[in-house]
Amino acid sequence: MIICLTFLTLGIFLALSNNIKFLTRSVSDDQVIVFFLSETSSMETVAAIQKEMEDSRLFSRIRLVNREEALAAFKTKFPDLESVLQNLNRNPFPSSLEATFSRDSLNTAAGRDLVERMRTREGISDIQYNREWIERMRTFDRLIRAVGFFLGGILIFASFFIISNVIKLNVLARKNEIAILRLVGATNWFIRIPFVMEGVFLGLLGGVLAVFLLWLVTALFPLYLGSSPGVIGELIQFRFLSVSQILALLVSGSLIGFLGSFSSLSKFLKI
Amino acid sequence: MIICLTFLTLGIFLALSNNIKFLTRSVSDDQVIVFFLSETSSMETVAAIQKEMEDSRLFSRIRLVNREEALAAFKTKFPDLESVLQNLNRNPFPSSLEATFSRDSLNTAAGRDLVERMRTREGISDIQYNREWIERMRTFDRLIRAVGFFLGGILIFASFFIISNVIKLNVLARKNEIAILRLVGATNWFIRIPFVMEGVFLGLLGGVLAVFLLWLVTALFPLYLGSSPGVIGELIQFRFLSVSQILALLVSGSLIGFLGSFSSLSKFLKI
Amino acid sequence: MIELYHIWKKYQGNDWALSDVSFFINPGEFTFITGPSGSGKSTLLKILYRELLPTEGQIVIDQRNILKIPDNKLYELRRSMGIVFQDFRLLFHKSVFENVAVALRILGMTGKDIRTRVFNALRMVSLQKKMWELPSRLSYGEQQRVAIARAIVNNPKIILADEPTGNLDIKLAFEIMSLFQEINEKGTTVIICTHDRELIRYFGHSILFLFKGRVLRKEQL
Amino acid sequence: MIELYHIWKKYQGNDWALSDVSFFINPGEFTFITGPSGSGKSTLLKILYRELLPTEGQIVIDQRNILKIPDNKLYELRRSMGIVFQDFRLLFHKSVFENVAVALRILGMTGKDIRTRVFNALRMVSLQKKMWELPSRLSYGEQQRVAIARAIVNNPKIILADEPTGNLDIKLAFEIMSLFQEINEKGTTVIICTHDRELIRYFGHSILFLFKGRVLRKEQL
Ligand SMILES: Nc1ncnc2c1ncn2[C@@H]1O[C@H](COP(=O)(O)OP(=O)(O)OP(=O)(O)O)[C@@H](O)[C@H]1O
Ligand SMILES: Nc1ncnc2c1ncn2[C@@H]1O[C@H](COP(=O)(O)OP(=O)(O)OP(=O)(O)O)[C@@H](O)[C@H]1O
Ligand SMILES: [Mg+2]
Ligand SMILES: [Mg+2]
Repeated sequence: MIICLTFLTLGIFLALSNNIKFLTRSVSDDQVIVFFLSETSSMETVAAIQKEMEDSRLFSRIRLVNREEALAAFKTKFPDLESVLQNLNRNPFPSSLEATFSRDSLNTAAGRDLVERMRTREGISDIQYNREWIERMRTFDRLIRAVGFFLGGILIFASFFIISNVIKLNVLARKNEIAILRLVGATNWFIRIPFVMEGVFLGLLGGVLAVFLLWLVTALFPLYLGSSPGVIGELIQFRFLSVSQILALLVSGSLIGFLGSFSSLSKFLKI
Repeated sequence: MIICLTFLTLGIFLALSNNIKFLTRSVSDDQVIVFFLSETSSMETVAAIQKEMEDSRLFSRIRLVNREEALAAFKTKFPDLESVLQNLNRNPFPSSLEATFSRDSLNTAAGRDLVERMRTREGISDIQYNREWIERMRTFDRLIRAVGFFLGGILIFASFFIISNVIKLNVLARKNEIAILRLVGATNWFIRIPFVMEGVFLGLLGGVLAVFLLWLVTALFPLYLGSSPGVIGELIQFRFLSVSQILALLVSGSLIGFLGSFSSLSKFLKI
Repeated sequence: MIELYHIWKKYQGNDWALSDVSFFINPGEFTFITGPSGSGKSTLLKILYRELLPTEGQIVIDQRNILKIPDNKLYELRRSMGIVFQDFRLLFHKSVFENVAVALRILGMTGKDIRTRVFNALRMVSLQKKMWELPSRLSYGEQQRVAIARAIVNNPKIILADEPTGNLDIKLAFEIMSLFQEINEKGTTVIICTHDRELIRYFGHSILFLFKGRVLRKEQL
Repeated sequence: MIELYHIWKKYQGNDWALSDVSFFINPGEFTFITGPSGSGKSTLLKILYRELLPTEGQIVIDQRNILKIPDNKLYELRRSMGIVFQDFRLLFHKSVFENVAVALRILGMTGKDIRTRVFNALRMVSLQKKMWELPSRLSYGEQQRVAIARAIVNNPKIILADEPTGNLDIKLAFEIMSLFQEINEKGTTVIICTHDRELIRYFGHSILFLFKGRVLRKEQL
């Protein structure tokens, strides 16, 4: 029972970290940096800049947005300001290169270097990226990681603790039996094997039960959240574990059972 | 040990829920709705609208933003578009009433009614509020609550389970002793009292340890997060428990110890 | 006065451990119960102090039908008895002193009283030297004597002893038996299960022979 | 050949439980160890099968200094011995059959062999009827006989029995002793701790008297 609980918590942690990972990933996917091009720059300069950016391999997507597109985008984004634009005699928006940072380069030194280099580059009038947003995401990311590590650490610690304790209790409960077997002339392995097998079995059982319960939870969770699609709703939908994670959970269950019983035994049996 | 762990998890859950509550609160504080006033509306109309909104008691703050303020705000918000504005012969921004929803009225029917009523009201040209943002927040809120309840439920369940188990093991380990005491002529209370006292003591000890560890964690956590102030960093800073929560934790520790040992005993001692 | 009427006892799925056992024991009597291994001696004693309920039959002790005592009043019955269990049933985490003292503590007795009485009881079984040892650090015979000391320490009206000298040498056994006899002479009813013929020959006043759960005969010497 | 040289044993903080015990037991001998309660009989046996280490002294069994056997080879020594413990040490969650069979299972023996040998051993102690019971459902004397059956089932070279008849009636005690004698006549060394003078008088070949941890005298009849 306790072991099952352990693996349930482990599984929940895994599933949560899955979701958090997914969430951070999709959030960092949105990290777009806009390089406004000066109006005078020629097509070649633009192509050169684009090439340089592509070569840096820091971006997953680079898109040239010309002046008309920029205007249209502004109009849809701020419909209230359409009257303002109508009063203009010309399109005030410069064309730009919209680049999306690839997943891992978001906060690297190379990324920041490139941005700084670009700032002074000929042909680029301005660089706009949501510094504050990125700052926030970085903090948030850090926080989530911290909470994740923290909870994860506690839970893994708890699992080991509980499992080793269960097996210790088991061994202690059978202390007499073990002593008798030794006095009757059993080898250490004769005594150990049933315990080890029991440990592995219990660990495995705990893992299986945990996976089942997790599956139940993830299946029932959307029902509870109910009718709230929305972007975030979709991002944070409770994802189930992948097959390899399930296997890992089961294997680690057996492994923890094995190691736990083994360490308890080696502590108790002395040899 | 196990009991301490239990209360530690309980304490962590409490602290987390504290923080989550605080976070949702501060997020909903930001829910601002902007009523753009038509240019032709007189001061009286504006005053009437403002009064009506105040009377509804749905908003915690209502502020009149005149055209110049709106322009200035726009300029600071979108410095890149200053050139666009300079090309205009007049200030394109209407004056507006910025109202902040009070904490609890955010998603009530009354709130939505008022907004709908205002939409057709004379003197108001347009209403702008971040529908999507509110939608998201609602989903997020729901999600956090769900996770909170879910984790909380599991942990409380786990606590009860572990405690009752510990005491059960304790009682079983002393099964012989209890049987002997009964055979020697002890009353049930003579047998029960040490167990109950032990349960209460253990529960209390667990609570004290948990509070201490939690305090340690909350004291160390900012050090880990390090130098990331930012808005979110400040919002999600790890808050410690309030005094009443600490007391509640300790009292509930003793109580759980008491109830746990009591129920275990009543199961075991039969009378 | 202990009266047994037609006691039958069957453990689940077994033969009768006791069949139709009836006898009376007068107050102040010194009775031996004897019989081969597995004949039901311990079962009979267990029924007397109500660790077990008989399948059939009635037991009256001092005008009181002990089978009708509710579970939460059982302690009254047990307090009137001093019991030496065949497997001793000592508290293994408590010292010898505490093991004997517990019979007084449950009566709510306090510090000094306990000390003198426990000390006296331990002296009677020649164990005063081992007072502060744990039972696990005693020899088997010494453990048995702790059990005896606990049974006599609170001056019970009835003493039930199951094989109290099985692990004692003959000299000590005689000493313990003399002790029981002494206590008996002060008016305590004593019932002892044993298979030691020598002891019975020497101390036996009234002897109950059990065989396969039946009373073979009762001798009054 | 069992040789003890100047064995001293002290439990922490106590008097000497054994002082300067030396003796030899020839292969095939039938030896009684006797002495009052607490004289060190069990301690001596425990040292022989190395549950305890002596404080001083050496023990040689069949040319082998058993104090030098490393812990992970101890099972070899124990397998050559059949031991009846004073407190039986039965596996309380296993049936009587399994309790006896375990002495064979540890040797890696298989199904049918085990069954016949266990059945024979149980018949020798008149317990074949209770083969499938749990020890907790047996009388004390029956448990003792299970312990005896386990000790003899794998035809050990040495049998050590600590008070093996303490809970048996005299008839069964004689039967068990005759059994040990029979086994002894096939060449097994038998060492029995007991305080039962009748048994010693009847079966004693060689007797070791212990008193307060000292060998009082050794008689060879
Ligand atoms: N808990 C039990 N469950 C089932 N059968 C039992 C139980 N206790 C005793 N028996 C059986 O009842 C019979 C009588 O047992 P009891 O313990 O009364 O014998 P005894 O006379 O005390 O023997 P001994 O001298 O060996 O202690 C035996 O056959 C025994 O196997
Ligand atoms: N584990 C122990 N720790 C401390 N002292 C012990 C321990 N076991 C035995 N003793 C002491 O050592 C002495 C000898 O004990 P032992 O068990 O060898 O006696 P014995 O001859 O077997 O007696 P009995 O006939 O009562 O079984 C006793 O005084 C006893 O109190
Ligand atoms: Mg008995
Ligand atoms: Mg002994």
